[in-house]
Amino acid sequence: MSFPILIIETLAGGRLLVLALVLPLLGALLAFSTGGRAARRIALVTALAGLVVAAAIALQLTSSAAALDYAFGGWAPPLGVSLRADGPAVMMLVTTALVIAATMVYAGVDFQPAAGQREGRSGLVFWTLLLALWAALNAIFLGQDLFNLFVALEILTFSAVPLVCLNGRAETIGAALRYLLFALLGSVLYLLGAGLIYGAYGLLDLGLLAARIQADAGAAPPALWLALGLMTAGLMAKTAIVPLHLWLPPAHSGAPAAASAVLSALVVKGAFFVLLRLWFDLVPVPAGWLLAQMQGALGAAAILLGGVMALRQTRLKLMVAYSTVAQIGYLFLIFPLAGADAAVAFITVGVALDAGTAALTGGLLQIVSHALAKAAMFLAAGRIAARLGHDRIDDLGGVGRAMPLTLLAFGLAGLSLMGLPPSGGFAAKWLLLRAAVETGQWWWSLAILLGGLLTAGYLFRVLATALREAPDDSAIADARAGTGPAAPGPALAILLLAGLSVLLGLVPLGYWELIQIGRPGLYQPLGMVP
Amino acid sequence: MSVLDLYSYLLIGLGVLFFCTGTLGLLRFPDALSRLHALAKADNLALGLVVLGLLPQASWPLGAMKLLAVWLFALLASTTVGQLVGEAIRRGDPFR
Amino acid sequence: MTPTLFADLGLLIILLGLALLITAARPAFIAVAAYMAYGLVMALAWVRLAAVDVALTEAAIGSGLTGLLLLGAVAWSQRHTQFQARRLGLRPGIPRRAGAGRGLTLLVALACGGVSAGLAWVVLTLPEPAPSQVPLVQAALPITGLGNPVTGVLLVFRAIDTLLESVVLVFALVGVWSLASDPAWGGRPRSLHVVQHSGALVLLGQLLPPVGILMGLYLFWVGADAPGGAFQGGTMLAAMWLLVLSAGLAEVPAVASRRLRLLITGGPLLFLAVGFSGWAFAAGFLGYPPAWSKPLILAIEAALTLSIAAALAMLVAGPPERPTAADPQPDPQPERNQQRGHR
Amino acid sequence: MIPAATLFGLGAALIIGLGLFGVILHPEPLRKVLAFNLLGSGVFVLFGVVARRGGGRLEGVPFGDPVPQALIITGLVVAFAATVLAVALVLRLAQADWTHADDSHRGGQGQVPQPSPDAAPDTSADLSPGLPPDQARAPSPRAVGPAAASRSVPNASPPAAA
Repeated sequence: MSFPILIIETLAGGRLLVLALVLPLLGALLAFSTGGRAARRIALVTALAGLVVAAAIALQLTSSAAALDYAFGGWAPPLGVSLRADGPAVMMLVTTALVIAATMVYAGVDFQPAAGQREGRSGLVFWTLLLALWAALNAIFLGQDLFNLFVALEILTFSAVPLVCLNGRAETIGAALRYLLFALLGSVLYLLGAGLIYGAYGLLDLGLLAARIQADAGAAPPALWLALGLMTAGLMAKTAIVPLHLWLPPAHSGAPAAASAVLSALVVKGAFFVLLRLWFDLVPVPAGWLLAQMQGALGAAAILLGGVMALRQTRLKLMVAYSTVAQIGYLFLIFPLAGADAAVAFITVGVALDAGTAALTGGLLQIVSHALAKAAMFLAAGRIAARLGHDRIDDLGGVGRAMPLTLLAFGLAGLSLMGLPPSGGFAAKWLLLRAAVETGQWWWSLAILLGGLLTAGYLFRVLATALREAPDDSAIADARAGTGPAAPGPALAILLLAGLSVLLGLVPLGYWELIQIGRPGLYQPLGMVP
Repeated sequence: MSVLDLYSYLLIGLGVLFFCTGTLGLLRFPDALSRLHALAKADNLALGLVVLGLLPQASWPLGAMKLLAVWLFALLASTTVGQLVGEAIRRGDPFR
Repeated sequence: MTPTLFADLGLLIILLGLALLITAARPAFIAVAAYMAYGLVMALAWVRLAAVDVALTEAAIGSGLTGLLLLGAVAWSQRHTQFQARRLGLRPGIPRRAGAGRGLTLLVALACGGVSAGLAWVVLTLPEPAPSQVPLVQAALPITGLGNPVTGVLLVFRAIDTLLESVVLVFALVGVWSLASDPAWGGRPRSLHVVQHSGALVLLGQLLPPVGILMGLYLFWVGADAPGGAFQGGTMLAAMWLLVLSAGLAEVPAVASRRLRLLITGGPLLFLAVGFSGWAFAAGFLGYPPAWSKPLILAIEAALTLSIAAALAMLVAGPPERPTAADPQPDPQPERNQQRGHR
Repeated sequence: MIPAATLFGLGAALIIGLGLFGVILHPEPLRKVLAFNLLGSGVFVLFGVVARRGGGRLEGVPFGDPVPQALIITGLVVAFAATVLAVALVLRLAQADWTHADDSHRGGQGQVPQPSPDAAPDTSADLSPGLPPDQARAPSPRAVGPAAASRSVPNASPPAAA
């Protein structure tokens, strides 16, 4: 086995990848060291720069139709560490930048220090760790090295956990501790797997490993299978798939709304994305058929259990958190569906798809649309709670009158979660459904449909209550009387996220060919039907 | 086996013997203060013997000086820790 | 059986025994003490595995700092529980939590045993000859001007991991600080100086730091060519600082201190700056121009050593608890008085 | 004959199993953290075994593959950071459990203020449905009144490293 040691730096597009990773990191370090009111300004500037970088990467990718690569310091893998932006990675980069920027607009002056104070605790922590979290997510989406991904996952954990208990109440601290223990267990299992893979192959780079594994197909060493099993278990704990979901609802509902939005929309997806990389880039899914079926079963269980639990909640934020448990379930259907016989093809809205591609595309669309919708929903719930002073679902009467924009955003986001046309959630679930039907695995379609009904159930309950008139003695009457014209920024940010999650469904399906960029070999490319 | 090797074996063996004595004291003495006593006295002596035994085997002068420094620091540390534990016992801290 | 294998087996049996004690010992204090001993024995095991750099890190961080931290935590929670229980007139003593049921215990034990068995099987079936990157590192190391291959991997080939790792410490510190109460924000962490008049500790705090600091700097300096480096040296410096703090010879800095924060972020920031300069002068981000690589690496390591030392010490010191306004008085100790009164 | 590296590898497998057991089942959070460290240490030893196997001997002196060794050093530092954060949370939780009445407006406005009078007796109930009994909760001293609790805050400064 011989590898080149040094490679020449690739085109300028590669430098953008470094910027996507390093800019938020730099922002976080600067926000921490300057502190005070400057922390927020630094975060906003970084968000702007980050949005530009993400957009530039997306442009570069679509114009060149090839993945972007970058090797740090010119050291070629396996000795060095490299980054790679393929279609899915770029989708995640752009989504993350959007959600984080909108969250920053929403958070606005919430975390500013009190008058006469140079610096407040929650402000410094929030702005610093939000940037840290962003850097970690970008590192995960772009990472090509198993150990580099481990470090990124750890940064993600360390920045997400303190956000959970930002308000310092006992129950949120308990939730944060539980979250940390689950996440740490997940990381350590992942690291163990990475070590076994290095022991078997002497490599950590995903691309090189994939080539090796496919080269000696059928003769994979036991180390690989044990490693994949351990890593999958660890990442599933971090993704909060049933039955490892217990940490999620208290953590996501206890955090301040701005943090909840990011945690639910993005952080769990970070771990899931690594899972996708393992099963789609490292080993082709059909190799682990039984495991894929089991993952699908957990996904279906999550859809149903999460839906039922959400239906039973009396608190809005807790309901939204359980809805995350359910929506993550859909993601795990990718494994059995994309792993099925890839030769099955069908034609839909002008595009010929094989079932595997349809499932993968549907899954990635689900990630993006859920990220946008769930962020919008948590932020809307946060605004409602802040205005009312509580978030009891039964006492939401009058919200529709008092905060129409916020409720509209909540409803639009709900559309996407339920999977009603024309939302992005609809496109995602429809593709999954078609893949299930076409590959003869009808039982998964049952879970998808039932899940949609449950989602409709708990969301209509909220909307129906909110549209009722408020009783005179309720908090809403006081709230309506007491508040002046609020700044439009937060409401618009929420509406933007919710609107995007719906508009996603109107993008022609052919455009999602983007997802296939930089992913040669594993799947047949999409073909346009004239 | 040269005379120096024999000397090393002898001193290190003696050191190990003292280590064992100290541990025996730690396990069998009735109260914390006497256990501390057994450890502090016997172990420091044992470590000293082992270091003396290793001196002819070490490179001269750097290795030998490092060995002596190790002993010196271990003495310093165990003395301080002995004092601190003793004080804690007298104060009645929860650790006993 | 060769003598060395016999020694390895002995080492392993001690390690396993301590691991059992860590998991099964009832009093938390014994478990932590066993963990510290485990760390020291593990350092020996690292030497046996021909990983001296790791041995140094294990002894310093794995056993030393982690042990210190856990020991402090156990001491505090026992004292705290007893104190609160007495104050409320409850029976003193630590309430035992209900463990898991027998069925669940058995299930988990079986699963863990399965993992162990699977790992053992994998260890026995790892490919022979073992794949490794030794030839690559040997070929590339001369370009870096370094003599220690581990430092080469940490600061040149996988520099991005090391950069992220140094940043991890900063974010973990933000996380720990975030647990402060709002009024205490900007203030100082609890004083580490708990033992009121201990001449021995003060003497140690005066005698040891000069030597310890010298050793810390030596560890960093020698890291380029021999076992050692920023993490080992930084931990040594942190330990010395913590010693001085707990002897009461210096005051813990306030978390609002700009100087402290710059000290903590200085290493990663310099690392980033050098990384960017790679675009202009070298093969790319985090690359070094060949002629300059060793001095640049040493500069980064120097800054990292200081940053790591500050971050580690502040991590052990914990979240801020004392507003700076109430600074001059020493920490009130009503808790201890209370205990005395009850005895 | 078993080479030393394999011997340590088998030991690491056992240590990992023990650590895993402790992390999952130990009822006390501090002990979970301790078990997590044990588990991590087992994982690092496995990396060390891989490194040793990939190394060799140079002029009689054994050496290992420097790549996994560097990864262990990074991993040790990251594990330490994780331990510190976990310990800080455990201590803060123990403190907060005795003073849980003291939860006025901290943090940003995004939070949901709890209607404390009715929720105070057992705030965990509505937040953690279906949690197994072994979840990390310190003893809940229901008898603590707000007045008594707030008094205890300054006294309760966490630990000093011994």
